[in-house]
Amino acid sequence: MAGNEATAEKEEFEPKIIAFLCNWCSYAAADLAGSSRLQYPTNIRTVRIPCTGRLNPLIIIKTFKKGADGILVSGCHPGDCHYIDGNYYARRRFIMLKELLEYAGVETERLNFTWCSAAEGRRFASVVRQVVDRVKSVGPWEGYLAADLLEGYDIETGNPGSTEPDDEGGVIDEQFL
Amino acid sequence: MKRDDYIPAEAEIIEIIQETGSNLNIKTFHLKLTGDKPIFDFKPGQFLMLTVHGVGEAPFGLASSPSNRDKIVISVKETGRVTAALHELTVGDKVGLRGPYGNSFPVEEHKSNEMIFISGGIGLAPLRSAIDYVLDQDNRKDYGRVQMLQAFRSPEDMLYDYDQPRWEDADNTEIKYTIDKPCEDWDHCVGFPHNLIKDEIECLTEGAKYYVCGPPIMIKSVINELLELGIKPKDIITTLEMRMSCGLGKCGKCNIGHRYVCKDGPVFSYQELLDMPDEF
Amino acid sequence: MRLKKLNSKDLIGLLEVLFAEYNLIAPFKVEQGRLNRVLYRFIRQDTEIPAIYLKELPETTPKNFILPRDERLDFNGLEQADRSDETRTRLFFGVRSCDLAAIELFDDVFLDEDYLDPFYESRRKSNIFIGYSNQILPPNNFQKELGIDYFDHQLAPAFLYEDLEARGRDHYYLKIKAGFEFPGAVENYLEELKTGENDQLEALLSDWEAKFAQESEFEIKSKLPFSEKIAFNQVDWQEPTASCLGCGVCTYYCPTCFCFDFFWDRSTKNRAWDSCMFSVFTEHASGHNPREEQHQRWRQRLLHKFSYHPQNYGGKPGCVGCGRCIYKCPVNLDIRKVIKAVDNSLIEGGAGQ
Amino acid sequence: MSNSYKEITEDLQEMIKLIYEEEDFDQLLAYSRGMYSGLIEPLIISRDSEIDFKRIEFTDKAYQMLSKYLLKNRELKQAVVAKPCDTRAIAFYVSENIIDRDNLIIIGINGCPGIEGNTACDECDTKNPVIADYYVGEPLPEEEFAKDKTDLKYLLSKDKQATRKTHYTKEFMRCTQCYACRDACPVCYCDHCFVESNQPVWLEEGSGPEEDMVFHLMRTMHMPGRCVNCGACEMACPEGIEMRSLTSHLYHQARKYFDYRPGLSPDQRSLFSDYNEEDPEPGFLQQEGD
Repeated sequence: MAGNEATAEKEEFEPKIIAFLCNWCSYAAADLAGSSRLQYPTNIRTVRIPCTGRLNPLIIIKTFKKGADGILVSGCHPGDCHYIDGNYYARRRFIMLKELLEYAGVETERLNFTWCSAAEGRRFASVVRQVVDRVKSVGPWEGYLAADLLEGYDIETGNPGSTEPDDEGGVIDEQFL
Repeated sequence: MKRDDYIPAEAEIIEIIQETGSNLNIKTFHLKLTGDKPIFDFKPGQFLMLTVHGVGEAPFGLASSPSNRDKIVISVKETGRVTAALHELTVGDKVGLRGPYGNSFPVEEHKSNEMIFISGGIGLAPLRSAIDYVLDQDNRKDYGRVQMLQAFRSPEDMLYDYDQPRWEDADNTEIKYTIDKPCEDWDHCVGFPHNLIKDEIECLTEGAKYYVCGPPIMIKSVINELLELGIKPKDIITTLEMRMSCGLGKCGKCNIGHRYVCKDGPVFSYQELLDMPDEF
Repeated sequence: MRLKKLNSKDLIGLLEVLFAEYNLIAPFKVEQGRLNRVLYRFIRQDTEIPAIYLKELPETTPKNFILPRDERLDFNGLEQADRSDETRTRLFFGVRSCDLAAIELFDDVFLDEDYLDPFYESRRKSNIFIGYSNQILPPNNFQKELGIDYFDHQLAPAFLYEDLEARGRDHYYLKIKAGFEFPGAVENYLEELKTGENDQLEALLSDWEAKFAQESEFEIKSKLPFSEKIAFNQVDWQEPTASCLGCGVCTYYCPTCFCFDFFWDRSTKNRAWDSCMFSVFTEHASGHNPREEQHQRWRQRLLHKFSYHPQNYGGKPGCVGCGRCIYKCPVNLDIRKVIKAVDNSLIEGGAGQ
Repeated sequence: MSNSYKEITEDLQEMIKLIYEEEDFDQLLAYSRGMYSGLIEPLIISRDSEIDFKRIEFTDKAYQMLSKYLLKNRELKQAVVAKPCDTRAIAFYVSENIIDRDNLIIIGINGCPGIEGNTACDECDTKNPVIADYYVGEPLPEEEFAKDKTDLKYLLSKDKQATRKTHYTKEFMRCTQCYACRDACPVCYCDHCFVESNQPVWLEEGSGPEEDMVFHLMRTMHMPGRCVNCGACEMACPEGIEMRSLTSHLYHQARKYFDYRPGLSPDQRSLFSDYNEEDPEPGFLQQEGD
């Protein structure tokens, strides 16, 4: 019984995905997908950035903290960047950011990078579908921390009451329920 | 015994006046406590802590005279997070208000003296409370001549132009305005206040009190100039601006030596400042 | 004043009775990351009592419970707390005399009549502190120099002394001051002292004190409060504090540091610890900062404890000499080295005597 | 054969006596024992105040990174005792034009015996100074950094993601955001740190546990191509939080993807201020079927 209840819950789960699109290529591709009536899921909320090179990785870390279920970053193909090498610099940062977040416990399906030129409206639509499915497969965002451990957190003394094996949890602070 | 001193009372913005042009954004806010609660009584030179809900809290000098019972007036320059959020608010928005805090200008004690007010930019706001108190009809006769030297960066950075006519034709009162750099159709003085005191203000070394407020460097340079003109340290009064959180001398941010600017100040005579360490 | 003796088993029995009666808080040795630390903890069930660890000075102090690191200023929550009296009194077991002196300092600051802090008051009023001492002087302790008695403090109605070398019933002495009663059931764990044994404890404490005297050769010659003028003008603050990184750990672990800041979590106003060692502590929105350099912040921290606080609070020192700031500091910067630098200048400046 | 602390201490005392005679400089950075506490602390002493060479020491507790203090007075000519990881940080400063090489007299410690309790020393890949003017101790053969060493050595590599998430939750719940890790780190040298910026607000005030995690993630994101894997962050943490695995992981991934290790030479370009057309794109969404 629990099985399909979980999938039912997944069915209704409509992930909130923030898409950082580079103004010269991917934003235009999204525009093209729209003007040529291509159907693609409506989960993405677009943020226009001048170039992927302008996207500070801290913004992505904060976007997850603010509750995004998934993030898509799309820019011009390497070599076509309007600013010559913005995407080259961005690429190294994104590789490192993806490694960091995956290592710290954020599922890899949540953070997606790709290149999409202004003419690839169709490809953009399929990328969005792909990202929505990937994020749906890992469920809603529950925060960077393992929520079950937070019960024991005792804000008063700052001692993590419940992390001791024989401890069931310190003073529960309603601030965090 | 004050118990609820950290929790602000609810106040409402009833009027906003855009004082200056956009590059140096200063607005004056008129506030009154919601539910028509009476305004707390205060003395000129005291300050209040204003909370912008969900953003933060900051100290602002009271710019209105205590005899004005129906509203509280503060002037705010947009510099940090709280002031920027405050500048976004519109008439009718609610803010938190607590106070009054600090000591006050020694206006009672300085009765029967000449009063000289030297201000730099937003430093005019706290002085305005003392100016309006002195020029109030039933106080005016207690004081001698009033001279004012108000320095601004440029003509469109001037504050309280709606008060200037009232100040100008108050009896036995002269006002001089100055800006940093000359610009066309400006016929008042030009230059920094400390260079103009000698010839714009008639300085008496007896029976005259000097109220100085502005950016820290301006306060220091004007005080040095006054001392050179023979003014005694006890006759020079200034009000200091420090970073504050509690306003009650507990949170440890605003101290100069062992004295707290929020509790033992913000108004100090230069005599007191002399035996305080140079840490402001 | 009554003196009792008890062995370890009796102590556990005594604690079980206290656990039934009060909200018991005691120090535990906990393994966290690569550190073995002694921290105060609420005791949730009596099976934890044997794990109580009193031997070493705890890293945290009752300050974490009375002036917590993070506190929601929930004023109406306070109203209910005042009215409902079922919140059990809290009993801190095993508090050192230097930490008790720190709590007394907080009371001076937060319970002064004209600005009574309601939040501090509600956390402070229903607390009992049972003191503790043994013959090991905590590392880097210099509380003697600030006139704090090793073995007693007036905030503690009862004091426990542990003689680590003695066995059986001579292991623990419990001094219960007049006017304080333990719950009745405690009596059967306490053995009444036979006649002539009272001075046995006195003798023990005095040779502990003699031992401590040789161990700490640090000495403050000038009387408190240090003169602000000389400290500001004649002391080279740069050289002794050059290795400070400005991380503020010393103020987080200092039992007497109480500077705080407000912050907003959505619309509720909160209070959290702040530190004068942080660069933004006194930074104005305009960017002007009266204390730009780290040595100026060190000057503030040291003089607040040794000059400003004594001037504002009747000569009482703002530091209790517990030594935590020394071994918790990532670069082990020793506050005694800086005190010495100021002390020497004061003596040269003639204001020392 | 690694040098004993005693040998290094004696060599250092001799070397510094020599330098006092031969070189002129404004300030010396070394280690010595606290007058009262007996604990190892950085000794920062100006050239003209008298110095007792016997007090200079190097022990297994000397984890503080003296290279960090070079930044505090860059215009002075400074002599610094440098562990190999210190020299990498110094090489990084010079490569980023933060400090002028001629202002430095570097006394490198060869064959560093490591710091007690510092997990970074277990996976140390620079036993000898990268740049130095004077050397103490016998150099150790540099262990060629085997490929598998990158995956095995650092802490939580093989565990499942869920265990790492639990580990970091437990660790960062203790974080009081005192920023000792940032302040101890030799390659954290910004004038205005993102932590203290309030326009924009990167870190909401208040120390809820999730905000602590966000702080550590953001701090770690500054580290690729800078972190020299010295472990000072973890050693400085008053709460004993294990957070070095985050930066260490990125250190090893930078080796894997770009064969890049920071601070190897003074004229090296930093990782993020350079690129290569053929950089790999692991995990990027490629074409349709990806």
